[in-house]
Amino acid sequence: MAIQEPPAQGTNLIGLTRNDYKGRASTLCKGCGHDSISARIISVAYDLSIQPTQLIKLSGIGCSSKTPAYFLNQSHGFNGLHGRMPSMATGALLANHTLKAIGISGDGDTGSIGIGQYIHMVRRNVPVVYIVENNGVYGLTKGQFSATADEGQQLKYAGLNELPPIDVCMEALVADCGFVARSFAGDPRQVETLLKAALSHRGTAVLDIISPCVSFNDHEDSTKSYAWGKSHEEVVSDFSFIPVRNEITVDYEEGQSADVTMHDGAVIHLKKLDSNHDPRDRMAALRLLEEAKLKQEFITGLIYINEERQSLSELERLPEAPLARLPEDTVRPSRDALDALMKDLM
Amino acid sequence: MAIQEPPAQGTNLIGLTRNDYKGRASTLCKGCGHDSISARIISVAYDLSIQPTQLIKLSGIGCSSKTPAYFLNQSHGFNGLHGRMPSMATGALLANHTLKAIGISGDGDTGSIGIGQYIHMVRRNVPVVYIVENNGVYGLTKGQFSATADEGQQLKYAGLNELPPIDVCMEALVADCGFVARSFAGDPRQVETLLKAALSHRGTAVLDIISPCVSFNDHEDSTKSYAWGKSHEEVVSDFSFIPVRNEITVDYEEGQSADVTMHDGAVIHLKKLDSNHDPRDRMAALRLLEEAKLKQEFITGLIYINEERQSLSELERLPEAPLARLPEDTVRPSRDALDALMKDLM
Amino acid sequence: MNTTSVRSGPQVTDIEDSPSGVNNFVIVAATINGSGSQTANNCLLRALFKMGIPVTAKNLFPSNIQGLPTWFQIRLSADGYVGRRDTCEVLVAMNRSTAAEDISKVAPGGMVIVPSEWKLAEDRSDLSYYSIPVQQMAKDSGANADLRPYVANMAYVGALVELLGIDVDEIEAALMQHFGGKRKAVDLNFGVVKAAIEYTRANITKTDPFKVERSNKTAGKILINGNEAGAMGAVFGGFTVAAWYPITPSTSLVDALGDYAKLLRADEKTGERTYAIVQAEDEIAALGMVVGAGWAGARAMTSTSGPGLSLMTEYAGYAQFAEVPAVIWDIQRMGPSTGLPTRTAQGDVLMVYYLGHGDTRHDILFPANMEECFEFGWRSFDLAERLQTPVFVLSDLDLGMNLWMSQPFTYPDKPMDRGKVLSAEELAKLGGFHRYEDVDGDGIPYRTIPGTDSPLAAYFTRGSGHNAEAQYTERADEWQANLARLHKKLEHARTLVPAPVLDEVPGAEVGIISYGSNDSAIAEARSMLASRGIQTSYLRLRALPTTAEFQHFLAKYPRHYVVENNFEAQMAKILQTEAPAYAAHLTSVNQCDGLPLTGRWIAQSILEQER
Amino acid sequence: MNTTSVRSGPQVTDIEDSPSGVNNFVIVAATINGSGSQTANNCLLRALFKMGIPVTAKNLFPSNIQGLPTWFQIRLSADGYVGRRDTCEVLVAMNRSTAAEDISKVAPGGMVIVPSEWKLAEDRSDLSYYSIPVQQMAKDSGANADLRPYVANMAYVGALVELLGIDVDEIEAALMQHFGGKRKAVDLNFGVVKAAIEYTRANITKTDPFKVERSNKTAGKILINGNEAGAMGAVFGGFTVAAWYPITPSTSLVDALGDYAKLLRADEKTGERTYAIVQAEDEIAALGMVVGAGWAGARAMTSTSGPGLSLMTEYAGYAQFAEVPAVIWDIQRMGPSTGLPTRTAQGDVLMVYYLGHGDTRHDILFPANMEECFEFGWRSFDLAERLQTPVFVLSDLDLGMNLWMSQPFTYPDKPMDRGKVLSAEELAKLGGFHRYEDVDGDGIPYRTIPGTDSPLAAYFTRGSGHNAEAQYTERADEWQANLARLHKKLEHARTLVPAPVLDEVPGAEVGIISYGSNDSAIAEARSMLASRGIQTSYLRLRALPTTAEFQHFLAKYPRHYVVENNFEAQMAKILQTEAPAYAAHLTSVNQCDGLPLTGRWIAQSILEQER
Ligand SMILES: Cc1ncc(C[n+]2csc(CCOP(=O)(O)OP(=O)(O)O)c2C)c(N)n1
Ligand SMILES: Cc1ncc(C[n+]2csc(CCOP(=O)(O)OP(=O)(O)O)c2C)c(N)n1
Ligand code: SF4
Ligand code: SF4
Ligand SMILES: [Mg+2]
Ligand SMILES: [Mg+2]
Repeated sequence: MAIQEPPAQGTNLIGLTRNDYKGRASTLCKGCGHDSISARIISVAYDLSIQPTQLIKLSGIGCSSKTPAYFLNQSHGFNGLHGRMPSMATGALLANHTLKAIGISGDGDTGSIGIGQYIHMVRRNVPVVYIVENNGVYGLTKGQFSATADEGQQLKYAGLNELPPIDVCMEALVADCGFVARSFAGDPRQVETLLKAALSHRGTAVLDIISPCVSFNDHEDSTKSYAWGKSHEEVVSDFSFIPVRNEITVDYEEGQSADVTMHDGAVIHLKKLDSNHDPRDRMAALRLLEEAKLKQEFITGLIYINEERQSLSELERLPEAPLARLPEDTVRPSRDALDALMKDLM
Repeated sequence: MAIQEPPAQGTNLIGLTRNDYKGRASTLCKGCGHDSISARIISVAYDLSIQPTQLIKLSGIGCSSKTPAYFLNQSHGFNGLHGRMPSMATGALLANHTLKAIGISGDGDTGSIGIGQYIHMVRRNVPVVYIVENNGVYGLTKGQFSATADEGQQLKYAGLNELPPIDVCMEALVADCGFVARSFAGDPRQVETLLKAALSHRGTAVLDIISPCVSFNDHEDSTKSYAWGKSHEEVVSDFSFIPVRNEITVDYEEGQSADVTMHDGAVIHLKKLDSNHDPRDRMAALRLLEEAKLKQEFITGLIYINEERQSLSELERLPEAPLARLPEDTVRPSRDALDALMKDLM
Repeated sequence: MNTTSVRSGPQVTDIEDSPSGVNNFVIVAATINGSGSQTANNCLLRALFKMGIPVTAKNLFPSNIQGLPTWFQIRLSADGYVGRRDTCEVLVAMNRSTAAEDISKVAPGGMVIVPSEWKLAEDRSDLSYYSIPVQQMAKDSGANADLRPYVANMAYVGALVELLGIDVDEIEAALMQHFGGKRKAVDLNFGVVKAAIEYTRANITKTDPFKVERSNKTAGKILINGNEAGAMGAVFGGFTVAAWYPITPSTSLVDALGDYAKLLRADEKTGERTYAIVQAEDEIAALGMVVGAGWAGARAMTSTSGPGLSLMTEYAGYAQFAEVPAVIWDIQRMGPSTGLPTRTAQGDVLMVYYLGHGDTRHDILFPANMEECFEFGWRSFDLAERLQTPVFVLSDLDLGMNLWMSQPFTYPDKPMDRGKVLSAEELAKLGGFHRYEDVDGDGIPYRTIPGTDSPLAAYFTRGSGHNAEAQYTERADEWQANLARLHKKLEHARTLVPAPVLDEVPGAEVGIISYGSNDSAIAEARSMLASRGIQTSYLRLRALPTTAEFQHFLAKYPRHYVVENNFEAQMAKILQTEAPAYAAHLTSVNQCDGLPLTGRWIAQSILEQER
Repeated sequence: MNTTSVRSGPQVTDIEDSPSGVNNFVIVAATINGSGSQTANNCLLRALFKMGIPVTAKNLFPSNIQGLPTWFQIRLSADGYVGRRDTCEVLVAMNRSTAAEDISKVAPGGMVIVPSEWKLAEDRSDLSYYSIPVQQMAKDSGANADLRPYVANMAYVGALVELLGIDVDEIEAALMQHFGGKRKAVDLNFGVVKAAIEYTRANITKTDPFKVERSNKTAGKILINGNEAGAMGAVFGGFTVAAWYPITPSTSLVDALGDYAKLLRADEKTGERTYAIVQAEDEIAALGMVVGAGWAGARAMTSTSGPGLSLMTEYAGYAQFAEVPAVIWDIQRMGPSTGLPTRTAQGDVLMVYYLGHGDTRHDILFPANMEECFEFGWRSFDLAERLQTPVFVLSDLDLGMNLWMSQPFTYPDKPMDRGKVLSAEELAKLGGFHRYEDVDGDGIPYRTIPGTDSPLAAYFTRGSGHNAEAQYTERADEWQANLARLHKKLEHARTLVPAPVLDEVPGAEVGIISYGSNDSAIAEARSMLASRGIQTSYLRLRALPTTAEFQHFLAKYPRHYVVENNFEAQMAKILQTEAPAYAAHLTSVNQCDGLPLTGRWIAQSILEQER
């Protein structure tokens, strides 16, 4: 891959070991897709030399939402309420917009109870990498269908799903999300690449990761299952990511490609496997998702990117220093100011 | 228009007068777009000889949501909670799927607080004509921006809106709505035609009606204002509606046209002003809305129609008689049934 | 350490709770969840029940799907006490990560079954250790590799059969029922049971006093959990619409509702159903659907737990004020907040009573056993429609998800009461109606159902100020009149809700007041107290608001103990406001550690006050 | 009829409330909302205030935007009483649809100003009728047609100036202030005032006794409403994040917050702000944002009313349990449900105290006047951060949206208290910390702010069971220990929240207990009672939980009256549980008709009990 490898002696650019990025032991089921995603987050944070104290982990409720306890022990974590993580993420990032933020949600958490907060978070362009660990079921409550479950899917416990799925990528797109990507938990390389790109994005970056539930949703006929994933996955675009602090330019495979410059100057170098897709083309992205839905397929890769929208902290005209750390003399007006107000009211 | 005119003596096919369809006196501001929509509903219900006792009126909270009190006095009305009408509509129509239902909401009620319930109602295909009286502001709370307000819009009270609008038609479309239309409160003919079509639709019919707020949102630079509407409105398709009970086939203007057969056999005969738009083409509908959004335009007419999806009552395999009216011997199992269960548990 | 464990309540020493060796002890199977021990445990329980021995089970499981500690506790009680006991005489230690702590808690003289494969140091000399080659037996069973951990559980069943003297035929019968008669599955599992019996017989010498004997104390009884009982009640109550959102421990109520309804209320051929059950997108929507359905004439219900209840606040207040019938089950779990989703509590009482802003108050039912879960399952609809209001049924995880013995349920003793609903014919006769008028002086107005074929039927429902004609009003007098009528209705409810159950003892000087799942522990506590010379009378509330019986009971005794399973002494607080004159006579006996209260703890707590 | 109207409270006859003719009567301007009468009314009020006459105003407006009845009530009180009075001596009848009822309520001997254009039958001989050609004057003003209804209101201002003897220069000054010195607007309006003065002088003979005289009783005072005062307090409290959702009557608090913050906390040149105010998509999100911001170290707040509060239930419980600071203003309006959005009440007390499922309890502040709205505006942040918990500020529509006289506000008397926050340096020194450990014995743990540059800073926040190290746990002992610590914190809060305000009178035999906006009416009631020989002592609660002073006060008097503006006697219920020994000594004096309580009604109610 096209990023600078961490120094050989087992520490990264800021002197931390891979261990410093670990979390507590997972209590998820063996083989759960969510655990692979945690592993990817650990890897990427290490590789990118992210300062864990300057990152926050946020989640809702669900098996997926438990995972922030299983990575980045040195980062503050907030395991909130079911479906309501987007709002608390919004608040946290208003309080301190200098932090990086990873939000972990499930398909029930985002698509069912949380769809409203999700859409409004995207609309506000809250600077968070928002990962949907999408298995089409409610794992933690034992296997009911979520709103992203395939139409016509049959599960032992839940029966037949007769409702059409909500596509969280499509929802993000129509709510003007500037970074919409999808991947598959069983494809570590792609997940890591997309994660790195997402972490450089200025506003909301949505990463919908198909993450099979081995306990309740791993039937051959579900688009969210491993078996299905491996055989049906259709990689749309692959790309490499070059963080700016890394001055080495690496040779990269030839072929059709498109460059996208990230807000921090980083460049992602797209390699289109499907030469028809340009991730800067909204209409193309809409079409792609719409067609994939009809075919009950999922598209992986960077579906859409647009760096133009201002993030919430920019819209709010926040100062450089985080609001949470402003000193008293900055946030409490003077005695004179109060006196002047009182005069006006007399 | 291509529908049978009610008998001359001032009663319709079921012997009711126009007066029988009226409501109480409106308490909205003079000139409010919402009042025009109420007038259209009264007209259409009269014209279609709808039995008012077999129709229910539902709403959330807002100026718009007050309007069910101002039409169809002989229909039961339910003025619910802010943003939560879709769920109560779902329940009411499960209880009695033989009723027609008109839901009235506002853009704040639907687009802000209610977007989640709205999407899930559409997804379930609850059989309701869902009207969004869309003025881009919160009328009742005095003029804050709603989620459908134009980006860059400036209002005296609310200041500058820097967030992109949520398009309730687009949201309906991606949630698999089978009837998506938009109109303008100041265009009575189109509103009535679309309303008639919507009332024949089997599942959720979304009708987004731009309805200017004369008190808080009638600035020249808002897409939701009268002035703006009249000059910028772009009529995409016009169509006539033929209820099946009307056997007369009326001559209708020549020109490019597309027929859509409604679930009850009624045919709407589309007249495309923009010959590129086929309302049965989802991709075209998506493109239309996407392009309109970029141009800060609104498209009026029938944007999308699809009669294939089963409505919620069909999915739930409900009997012909409404659940609400099933007799005791149908809904309370026998003594023997209980005994048998007890045996199994011993 | 992320270990999940269960500790006993406060250390009590005054009241001893020593079990005898026969039909009177507690078996705890400590396993790992997701490993399939549920089958083994339920078969054990059922076999003991079929042997006529009074049993009760508490399943302590983690809020996770696989890999964390689980304890299944079976209490055998010759005297028929079915409350939790916090001792353990027979431990099946199948979870290595908790074994040390589990063993440390076994009562002196108890027995421990452990897998031979662990090579455990048997360092408590007061216990009998029996080791069984669990994994080897699973391997020998012929099950393929992924099924082995599952059948391994049968090994401890076999060991217990041999060591306690359980009737092996009852185990086979239980397996037959469990697997719906699928012989192959039964054979596989029963094979392991038999192998374990043989192994035990051949290799183990019993050194403990515990055993079981056939009895006749469960004859004619059923074994069921409260969520199933409640669901069955709702089906016999003629529910027509249910909307819900998954949440532990309430999910299984709706699951059972679906099962029973499919069995009894669906047309086998056409698939047509006389009901609809909808999984909503969240609890706001679930209650919204229920309120919409109730308004439109359905018998509509939902079931939820704490977090869901919080989300229902706004619609609950709406329904009470707009007078829409609804039934809301709250299967209480440990809070505040997400709390412990798989632990029990009675922590929602205060909240539910006042659920809603601006002067809202509700009617609540408190089932205490399986029969009442069933009964309130149907009766709640009669009350909700009669009173035109949401009726809450407050159950809890202990009632809802644990298996309890019960008398078979009684068929509803009266036809469905649909309340004051006017038909088109009645409207024609009356010449119209006023939706919110107090015609009968009981505060309950008349309503019509949408779709009623009469131009006089319609009215307008709203959560804002309305007068007797259901018209919007901001007049102070009309507002007050409407609230006063609602208040009268709440008072009238006192005469309609189930009266408390009383057990008054001659010579008693102390009253015990409680509700819900504490009932069984209280029965035991009272006998413990009686044996120390403290006679108690007992009032078990079955509803809020309180009824006249409650006031009478208060007057009879100088001291009352309000027993409950929460931290805030919630019912005691409500009772203080219901009877301020006696507020100072009420002492709270409350605790809240996620586990059902024990008789011993209750007895001990009262004893400390009384001497 | 869809008419909106306001009736007086219960008919009381024992206590007379006869105003004198000078500086001591009530003016009611009955108009139609959306017609711009607010300018006229506020100018009148301000002019009287500037004349040194104690005034207070109650604006009774409908929940609609245009076309419905509105009443603006100005009370002049030489004695300085600022509670509502339910009489009307001077009526400006500008709304034809309510005129008959409005006139019927004028006190005998009162005056009525009506538009000449109505040609009204003057059928009450005990009143003085003055008719003014309001529409003609508006026409003559030269205003263009759509502005005429607006300037027409100035005609009654002019008539009142002449009839009551208001200083016309103060009217002009008030107009100048209102229009920010825009001369053209002032001239247009003032022209009508002058024309009306002239018309009145020329055509009307005054036959009533009411007039005003310059006084010095408002010197140094300010005129403000509680929402502005609270917002100002928050700005001086250093709020950094506010998230909200529009709802009457709380919206204007956030509007004012935006205005003051922009003035005092934004860089004029760069536009950079030391705060963020976000309009959320609903109240769930609003509180979610506040909790997220509070967790991340901001001083975060929201403001809402009943329906919004209901939606905040789940996050409120979370924040209390996970110990996240937050400030939540509840500007109470009439409920249940949507209720009457533009009418006042104190109906959320019980609900807020227990807001959340499963044993949640909160800290609440009750401001009673403008100074306290300001003070609690900043102090609530100190408390929230000190206690690491949500702090609710319960105001109401009467305080929040009506104009009140007040002493100027006092600058915060101490630096901001950010509570127990550990820095990277402190962490290094300590070698780490346990998020939920009770280090100091007050139940309050230490926290760190995300972004703290130390590998020891991180912890994991959750609403599920956690131990002192903030790790997930299902252990009964750890659960109990954590709840016990939270309970200790709630007890500790009793020593930190503002103590009640006491006014004890020698020889008093009766205690009055109240809170919030009732204060002014109680002052008046007490003097009415004193004049009948009933001396009362008064305790005004400023917070929940109660403090030691409350218990002392209870012990001192045999009877206590708990005065409040709700139907359920909510505070009385809470107090009964806070002091069960005195539960029977508390009598509720409560009502709830959407209007602020009057001194007369309170005095009358107590009088009825006391004799
Ligand atoms: C308000 C509320 N309702 C219900 C629940 C119960 N609940 C916990 S997790 C969950 C579903 C989680 O599904 P998903 O987000 O898809 O996560 P997964 O477990 O599949 O990773 C539900 C319904 C809750 N915690 N809170
Ligand atoms: C839970 C809740 N929050 C806030 C409000 C206050 N509120 C009443 S109407 C309204 C906005 C209505 O806007 P919209 O739906 O666009 O209707 P309009 O008045 O513009 O027709 C709000 C926020 C409420 N009634 N309930
Ligand atoms: S239940 Fe499914 S989603 Fe949950 S931990 Fe197990 S495999 Fe993962
Ligand atoms: S405020 Fe606006 S939306 Fe409301 S009634 Fe007036 S014009 Fe209509
Ligand atoms: Mg899931
Ligand atoms: Mg609107």
